[in-house]
Amino acid sequence: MNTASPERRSSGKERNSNSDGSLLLRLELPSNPALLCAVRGAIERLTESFGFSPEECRAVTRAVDEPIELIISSIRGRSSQGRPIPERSVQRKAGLKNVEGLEIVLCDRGPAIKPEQMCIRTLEEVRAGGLGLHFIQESMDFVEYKRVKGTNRLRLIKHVRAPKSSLPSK
Amino acid sequence: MNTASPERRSSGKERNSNSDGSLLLRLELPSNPALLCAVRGAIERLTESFGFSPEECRAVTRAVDEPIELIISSIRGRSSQGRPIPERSVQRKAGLKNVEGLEIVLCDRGPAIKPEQMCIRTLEEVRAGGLGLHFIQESMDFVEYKRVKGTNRLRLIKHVRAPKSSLPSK
Amino acid sequence: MEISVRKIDKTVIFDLSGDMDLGNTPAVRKAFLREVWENRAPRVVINLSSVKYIDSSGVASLVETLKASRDVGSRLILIGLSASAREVLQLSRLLKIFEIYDNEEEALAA
Amino acid sequence: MEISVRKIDKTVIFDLSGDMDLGNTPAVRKAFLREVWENRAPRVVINLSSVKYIDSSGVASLVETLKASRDVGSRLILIGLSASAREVLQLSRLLKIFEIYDNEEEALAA
Ligand SMILES: Nc1ncnc2c1ncn2[C@@H]1O[C@H](COP(=O)(O)OP(=O)(O)O)[C@@H](O)[C@H]1O
Ligand SMILES: Nc1ncnc2c1ncn2[C@@H]1O[C@H](COP(=O)(O)OP(=O)(O)O)[C@@H](O)[C@H]1O
Repeated sequence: MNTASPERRSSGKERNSNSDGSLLLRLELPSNPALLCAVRGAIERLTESFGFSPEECRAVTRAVDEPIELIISSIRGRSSQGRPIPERSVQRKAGLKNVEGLEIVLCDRGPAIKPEQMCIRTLEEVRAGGLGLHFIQESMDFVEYKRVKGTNRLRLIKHVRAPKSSLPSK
Repeated sequence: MNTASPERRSSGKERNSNSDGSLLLRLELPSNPALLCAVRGAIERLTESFGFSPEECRAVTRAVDEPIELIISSIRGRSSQGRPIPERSVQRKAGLKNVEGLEIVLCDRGPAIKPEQMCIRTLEEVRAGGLGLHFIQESMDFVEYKRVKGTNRLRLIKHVRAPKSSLPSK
Repeated sequence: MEISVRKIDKTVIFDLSGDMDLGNTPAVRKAFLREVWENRAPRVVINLSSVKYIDSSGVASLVETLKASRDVGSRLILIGLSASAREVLQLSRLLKIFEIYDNEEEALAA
Repeated sequence: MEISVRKIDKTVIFDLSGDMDLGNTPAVRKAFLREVWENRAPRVVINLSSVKYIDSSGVASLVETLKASRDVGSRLILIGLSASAREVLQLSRLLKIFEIYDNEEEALAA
């Protein structure tokens, strides 16, 4: 789930930023779709406070909600695998990167994602499904997927373009 | 921070319920007031999905927000102590209790709360301050404060009165 | 998410409220499809004015309903789209595929 | 939270938007008190119509502003209270202490 833009992928700063101690908020939840609303509520308000425009707030919220739905579906066996898998937790970290954007890391211990599942379908034909990944790519500036020691890690970054108000320092 | 009602306090079911595995959502955040909005956003939406009335949703949100503010203030030394204390994390757990209510446990590693800080002031005189605890008591059905091994634990419970929709089971 | 169904003349109107997401789209989808297949109303209106959020699974259920309604020869109309719902259909390149009106009045007159 | 100040004749109007909580009440309180003390306008209106949430520290800053305005002999009026803001003032038993109107028109006519 890497972006097409290579200069973003090679940015060392971005690659390490989630371990720089700027953790803002950590959310842990079982793979229950009834909790999606709470995650969206948190992201909606957090993005507002970062000075993102209303459109950007909705876009980031969507880009966080959709992969959690994919994770829940894959863990619950609603995905292509078709078999139920024990439920695991989903974590979300949001770190502030030099007050210029929001970084979100989604971790889950569900099955690894196969490369063929990661391709975005063309939107030419009218059909249901295959939209989640597209929403994520369209909404974020940087998207990266990694499997590390049995954990799927999806990193999402959105830059603040015209900061209206910056997050007060601690 | 115990409720005045003894039958609630002596309810063994309620006392143990936060360890019964029904964890819904865990939030961890540094004591930064800029994150209060995200916590409120999560609680607002979560309470909505529990079928609480709009008034109840706002009341629970207030009852979660206010003690986090007290924790942040006390950790940051804005409280009566007047000296800055290293920032610690605040955690929130929300557990579903037999689909009849919402339990929220707030934990922090800030200084212990002194009993004299826990008294609710009379509201007769018009003055600023001393309202946070009052909001919490007014909004929740059960409020309990404990200091366990260097951690402050505040338990809040709100019962669902007229469930409109119940939380879908996993 | 709450769903209710009304009938005005030969038009079936679904009033939805809440968020349309993975937690409830299976139920919503079922309600839509059953109505379309069983009652074959010539016009089906989905009122989204109280829907704050639609995710990709919600979009998918709307697409499936659209296909079913085409199959039985009925018209599917969406009304009351929020900024968020509009964006999601735009992102999915479906904004021009659906028949969309601002409100019920316009949908019934159309 | 964004704060802006307008003047209509001898009335100073604060337009607030966002949430009033611990993160911003120190700044909001300062803005209110400075205006009251320095300019001593005979009437100060706080427009809360775009404020979704007020916490106890927000209530405290409103109470302090009320006291300051009494000290300098000016009238403090709150307008545009949301359900949540009303509940918070009710809970604090302050709903009857403040002069409250629905909107700016009523406040200016009062
Ligand atoms: N983080 C993830 N965890 C689990 N599965 C994922 C993840 N990201 C993508 N997938 C997989 O990607 C595939 C495509 O997802 P999506 O674009 O939303 O299509 P659909 O709408 O058909 O679910 C799905 O089969 C899903 O299993
Ligand atoms: N969970 C908590 N953590 C830290 N301090 C607390 C907690 N609960 C209550 N307090 C203390 O209780 C006191 C009263 O709080 P409150 O009713 O909000 O009054 P005020 O509005 O003056 O802060 C404060 O001094 C605060 O330090």
